[in-house]
Amino acid sequence: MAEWFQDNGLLLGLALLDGLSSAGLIFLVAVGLNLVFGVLRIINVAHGSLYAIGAYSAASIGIFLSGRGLPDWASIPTLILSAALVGAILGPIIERLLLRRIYAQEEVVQLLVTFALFMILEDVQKLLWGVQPIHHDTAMRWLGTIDVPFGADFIPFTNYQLFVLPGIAIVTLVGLAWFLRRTLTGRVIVAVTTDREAATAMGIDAAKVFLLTFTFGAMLAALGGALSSPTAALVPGIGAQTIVLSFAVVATAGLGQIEGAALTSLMMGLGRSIAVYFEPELEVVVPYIIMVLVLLVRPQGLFGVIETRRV
Amino acid sequence: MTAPFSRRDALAAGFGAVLLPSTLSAQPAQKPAEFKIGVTTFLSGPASVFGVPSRKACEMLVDQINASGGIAGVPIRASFVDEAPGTDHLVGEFRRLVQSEGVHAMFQSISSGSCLACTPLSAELQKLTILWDCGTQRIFEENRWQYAFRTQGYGTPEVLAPLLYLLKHKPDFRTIAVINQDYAWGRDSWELWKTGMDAMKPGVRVVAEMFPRFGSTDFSTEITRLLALRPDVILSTSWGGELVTFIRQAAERRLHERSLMVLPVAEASMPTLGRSMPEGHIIGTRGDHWNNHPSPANPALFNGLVNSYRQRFNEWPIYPVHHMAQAMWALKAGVEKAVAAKGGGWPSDLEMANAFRGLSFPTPTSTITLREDGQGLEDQIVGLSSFNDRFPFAVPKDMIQFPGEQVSAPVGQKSTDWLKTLKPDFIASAGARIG
Amino acid sequence: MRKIEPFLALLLAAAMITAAVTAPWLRFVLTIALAKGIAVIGILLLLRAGQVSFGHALYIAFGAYTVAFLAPRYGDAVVLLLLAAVGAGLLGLVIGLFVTRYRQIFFGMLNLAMSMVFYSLLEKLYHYTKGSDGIRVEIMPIAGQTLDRVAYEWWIFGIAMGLAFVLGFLIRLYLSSPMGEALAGIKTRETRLEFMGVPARGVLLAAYVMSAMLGGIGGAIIAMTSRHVTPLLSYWTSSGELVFIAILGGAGGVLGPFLGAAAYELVRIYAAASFADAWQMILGAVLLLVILFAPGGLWGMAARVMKGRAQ
Amino acid sequence: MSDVLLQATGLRLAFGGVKAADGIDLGVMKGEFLAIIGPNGAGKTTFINMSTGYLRPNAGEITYEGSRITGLSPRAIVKRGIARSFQLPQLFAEHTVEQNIALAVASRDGIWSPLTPLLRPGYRDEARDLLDRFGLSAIAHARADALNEGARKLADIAMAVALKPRLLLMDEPTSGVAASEKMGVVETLARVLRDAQVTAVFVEHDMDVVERFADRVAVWSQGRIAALGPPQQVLSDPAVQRDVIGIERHA
Repeated sequence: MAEWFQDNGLLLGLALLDGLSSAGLIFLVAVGLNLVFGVLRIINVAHGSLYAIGAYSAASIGIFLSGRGLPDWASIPTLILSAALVGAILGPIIERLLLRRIYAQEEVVQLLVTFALFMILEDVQKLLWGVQPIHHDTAMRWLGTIDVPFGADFIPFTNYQLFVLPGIAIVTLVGLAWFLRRTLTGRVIVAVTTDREAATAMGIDAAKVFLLTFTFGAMLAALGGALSSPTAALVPGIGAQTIVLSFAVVATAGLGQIEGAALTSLMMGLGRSIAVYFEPELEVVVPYIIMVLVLLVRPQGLFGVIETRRV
Repeated sequence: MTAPFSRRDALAAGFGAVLLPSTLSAQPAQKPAEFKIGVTTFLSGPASVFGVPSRKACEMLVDQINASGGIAGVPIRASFVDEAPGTDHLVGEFRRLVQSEGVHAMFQSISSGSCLACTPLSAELQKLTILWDCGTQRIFEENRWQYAFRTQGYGTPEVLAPLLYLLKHKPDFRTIAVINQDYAWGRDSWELWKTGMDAMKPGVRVVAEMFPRFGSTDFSTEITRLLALRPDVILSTSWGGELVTFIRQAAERRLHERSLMVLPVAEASMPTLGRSMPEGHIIGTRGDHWNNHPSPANPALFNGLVNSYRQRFNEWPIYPVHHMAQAMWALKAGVEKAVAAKGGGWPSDLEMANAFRGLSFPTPTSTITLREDGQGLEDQIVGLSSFNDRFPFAVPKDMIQFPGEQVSAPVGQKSTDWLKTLKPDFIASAGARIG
Repeated sequence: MRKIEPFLALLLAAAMITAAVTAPWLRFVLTIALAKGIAVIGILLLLRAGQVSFGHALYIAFGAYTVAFLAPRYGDAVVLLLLAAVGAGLLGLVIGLFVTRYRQIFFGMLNLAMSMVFYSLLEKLYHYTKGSDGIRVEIMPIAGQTLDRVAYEWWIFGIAMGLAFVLGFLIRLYLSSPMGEALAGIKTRETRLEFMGVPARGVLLAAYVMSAMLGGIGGAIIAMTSRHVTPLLSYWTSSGELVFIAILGGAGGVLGPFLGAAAYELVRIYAAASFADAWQMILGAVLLLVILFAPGGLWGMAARVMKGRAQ
Repeated sequence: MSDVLLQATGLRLAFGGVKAADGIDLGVMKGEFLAIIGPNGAGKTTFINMSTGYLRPNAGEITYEGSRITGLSPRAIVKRGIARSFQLPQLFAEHTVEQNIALAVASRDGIWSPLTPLLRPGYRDEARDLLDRFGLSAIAHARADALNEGARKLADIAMAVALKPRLLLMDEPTSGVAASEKMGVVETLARVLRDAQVTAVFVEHDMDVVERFADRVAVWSQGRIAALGPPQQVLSDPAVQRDVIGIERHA
C-alpha cells in the first residue's frame, strides 16, 4: 500500500486537481436541479436543455461581443451575465406556461412534461445554432496556463479550469448557503423544501416561491453550460449527456440539499478523474457506483432527512 | 423544400390505403417518372455535424443533376431519414421507403451500426443500396451482398494510411497513447492501428489506452495524464465536437509540444478549429478530397463542387459532402451503365445492382472502382497540418497519397488478418508524395 | 369501460392485422409496437404502485441481447423468448431486491443508474458485444420450423400479437387480484399494508420481477423483428420513451400500452417522414398536448367517447 | 396471570427531550375494553406505535400472550393477532371502501394469489358483512378519498377488525365523528368487538364515551400512568379531573 502511494502519489495529486475542476462543473449543474427538485418536487429533465442553451447563448453572445471589440478580460463576466439572462427569460416562461399547470398531477406526469420539453428544446437548439461545433474560448485563453511541478517534470494546467471553475462553484455554494440560511426569501425556500404543507399553511405564497426557485435553478443550469463553453465545443446532444449525471447527483445528495450536492459532485469528480488514471474503463460507471454505495448506507441520500410518516 | 408535401401525401395514403402491391421488383420495370432515393443520415445528435452537411450536399447535387437532365433522363428525388432514434426505427423507415414509397435506391448511413442493420435489408428487399459513408470493415468482410456497394473507402485504409505516414515521417517513435471515443469506430480503429503497427514496427510501447465516454465535453483529466506520460505519439480517431474540444484543451496546455498527434478524421473539424489547430501534426480526411488537393483529376469538377457548396451554404465542404457526392456520381454512372446495357430500356433492380459491380466512376480528385465484393477503392491522402493564405483553417502539407488498392485488405481477407501480414519494408514502398 | 376492454382489444388487433396484411412495412412497425406495448405493461405495473422506473430499457436491451447472443447456439424463437423472459426476470430479481427498498425519485434514479451501467457495459465489452455496431440476428426457426423471411416475419408478428393477448389477459387478472390491488395500495398507503401484515416490499418486488420479464419479452421480440441490436436500446432516452408510451396510452387498462405504442410509432414515422430534422419536437409537442388536454391518455379519450355514446 | 393479554414493562421512549414513555408498566386483560386518556402529546399514540412495532422503545419490553414482541416488525405483530386503527384514517385512497375492507380480509390469507379476483365471493361477502355491521353498506362503492371524516374513521376501524385480531388498538376512534352520531357509532363498534371477542385498547378524548364503554381507564400524563382503574373511580379523582379532564374540556 505504502509502496503503491510512493509510485502513484504524484499521479494521485494530478487526479485531485483534475477532479476539482470537473466536480465544480458537475456541482453547478446538479445544484440547480436539486434546488428545483427540493421545492417543486419535479425532476426537471429539461434542465439539461437549459444547460445546453446556456452554453450556446454564452458562446454566441461572446462571439458577437468579441467581434465588436469586447476586451478579453470581460469575457468571464459575459459568461455569467449570459447565463443569468437565459435563466431569467426561460425560467419564468417554462414555470408559468407549463409547470404551473401540472403541480397537482402525479409525479410521472410531471416528469414527462419536462421530458417533452426536453425533446422540443433539443430541436429548437438545432434550429437556432445549427449542428456544426461552436466554440468560443477567449475566457480560457485570456487566463493562460500555470505550470504545476510533477517530479522533475511540470504539467501545464489552464488557470480557467484550475481556479475559475472550482472558484465559481465554491462561491456559488457559499452564496447559496448564505442565501438559504440568512435571507428571508432563502428561509422561505428552505421551509417549502422541508415541509410544503406546513409552509403553505403558514401563509407562504407557494406560487411565488416556485417561480423564484425555478428561475434560479434555470440560471444555475445555464451558468453550468456557460462556464463549460470556453473549454468544450458545443454540439447537438450535450444536454442529454449532462443531465444523466445530474440525476445521479441529486439522488445521491438527498432532497434539495446543496451541501449534499457539493459533496456528491466532489466524490464523483474525483472518482472519475482517479479512474482515468488507474482504470479508465471504469470512468463512466464510477458515478453510479458511488450512487449505489451511498444509497446502500444512507437510503435517503447523503444529506437527506428521513421523512417520517405520521400514523 | 416542396418534397415534404408530396411525401406527406404519400404517407397519408400509407396509413389508409398503402395498398400497392409490394412486388414492384418482380414486375417488368418501366422507366419511372422520377428516380427516388432514400437517404439515411444523422439529422440530430452529435453525429449531425456530418449528417446535416451531407443532406445539404445531397439536395444541392439533386438540383444540379436534375438541372442537367437527371439520371438517364429521369429526375431524382431524395427523402431523408434520421439515424439518431435507433435501429428499430431506422429499419422500419428503410422498409417504409422501399415497400411503401417505392424508392429505387437507398443511400445509407453514417453510423456503422446503422449500416450493419440495414445492409441485410438490401438483400431481403432486393433493392440497390449504396453505403455512402459508414466505415466498418465488417460489412463486406463477413458477408457477400448482391445489392450493396460502398462508394468510398473504409476503416482499414483510413487507419492504415495515417499509420504508414507516421512510420515514414517519424520512424523512431517508441511510445504511443490512444484516446478514442468509446464506441465501435473508436475501438475498431485502434484494433486496426495496433495490428498494423505491431506487424510493421514491433516493440512500440502502448502507454495509455483511453476511451472516454462518447459525447464527452471535458478531456482535461485525460490530457493531464498524457502530459505526464509524454508519449512520442498520440493517436485519436475522434471526430466532431469531441475532437474540437480535445484539441482546444490539449493545445492550450501545449500537449502538442510534447507529443506528435495523429488524427485520421481531423479534416471535418478543421474549419471549426480555425487557427487554434497546432501545426505539424498528422491529419487525414477519410479519403483524398482535401480542399487544397494539389492536383485533382478534374479541377473544374472539383472547384465546381467546392464553390457551389460554399456559395449556397456559406461554409466549407467537409468530407461527408464529398462522400455524398461520390455516392451520387456512382449512382448516376451505375444506372446509366445499366440503362445503356439494356439498350435504353429501364433495368430491373437486379440488373441495376449488377451494373455497379466492377463499376469505375470519376470523382473530382480521382477515380473510384467498386470491387467485386462491393467495396470501393478510394485513395487516401495524409499530411501535416499547416496554414496558408488560401484557407482560414489548417490544411495538410507534405502530402502523401496512398492508392486505395494498396491500403485496402484484398477481397476475401479479413482486415486484421491482412494487416498482420504486412512487413516493415511495406512502409517505404507505400504511397507517393504529391503536391 | 373495463367490460368492453376485451372487445376494444379485438378491434385494435383486427385493425393491426388489416394494416399488416396490406402494407408489409407496417407489419414490421406494428410488431415493434406490440413488443413495446408488452414492455410498457411492465411500466404500468410499477405506475400502479406509484413508482416510475426511468431505466426499464435495461430489460428490453437485456432481452434483445439475450436473443442476439444465444441465437447462434439455441436458435429457436420459442426457446429464446423463454430464455429472455426468465433471464430478465432473474436480473429483475437481483436488481429488484435492491431498488424496491427505495421509492419515488430514488427508485426512478436507481433504475436509471442500472440501465446506464448496462449501457456502458454494452459499449465497454466491445469484444463480446461489438459496441455500438451491435449484433446481427439472423432469421431463426420457430418451434423447430425453418421459415423463409416473409413467413418468419408473419410468425413473429403473430407471436407478438398472441403474447400481447395472453400477457394482457394475465396481467388484467393480476391487477384485480389481492396481489395486484395491494400493489396499488403501495401508491396510496404503503404503511397500512404493513399494518395488515402484507410485506409491501415483497408485493413491489413481485411486480418488479414481472415488469422485468415483460421488458425481456418485449426486447426479445424487438431483436427478432429488427434483427439487429445496439446498446442504444438501453440508453436513458429509450427508458423515457417507455414511460412516454405508458402515459400516451393512458394508465387505465392493459390496452393502453398497446394503443400508446402503436400511436407512438406511427406519430414518430409521420413526424420523421414529414419533418426529418424536427421529429423530436413533434413528438414532444404531441406528448405535451396529451398531458395538458387529454389526461388519461388515449385510453382516457376512448373512455370518454364510450361514455358519450352510452348516454 | 393467565388473563393478561398484553403486558408492558418499564417502557421508556424519548423524542429529543420529550419523554413519551417514562417507565410504563401496563397490562391489558383478556376481553376488556381499556381506555387511555390524557393530554395531547402525553404519549398515548406512542404506546400504540410501540405495541404494534412501528416504534421501538429505548428500554423495557412488551409481551403478548407471554412472549416478547418488542423488536418485531409491524407485519409480524399483526400475524400474532394485534391490529390497530389510526387517528388519521389510513385508507387506500384510490380503492372503494369495499375493496379496502376486502384487501384487509384477503391479507389474512396472505395476498399472494395473483390470478383470482380480490372481490371473489369469499372475500366480498365477508367485506360486505362487515360493512353492513358498521353501517357502511351505502358507501361500499365510493372511493375512499371521497368519504367524509366519520365514514373514513369507521372504514379504517373496519379494516382493522377485518384482520380478525384478538387485540385491537384504536387511536381516537371517535374523533372526527359528528357528535350526534358518536354514541351510535361506538355502540356499533362495541357490539361488533364483543361479538368477535376482541380485546380493545382505545385512546379517547370524549369522557362520555370512556365512561360508558371502558372497563378500565389508564390516565397518561407526561410519559407516565397517573392513574388506572374503573372509569367511575378514576374519572372522579380530583387530580385526574384537574390535570386531564380539565385540560381536555378546554382544549
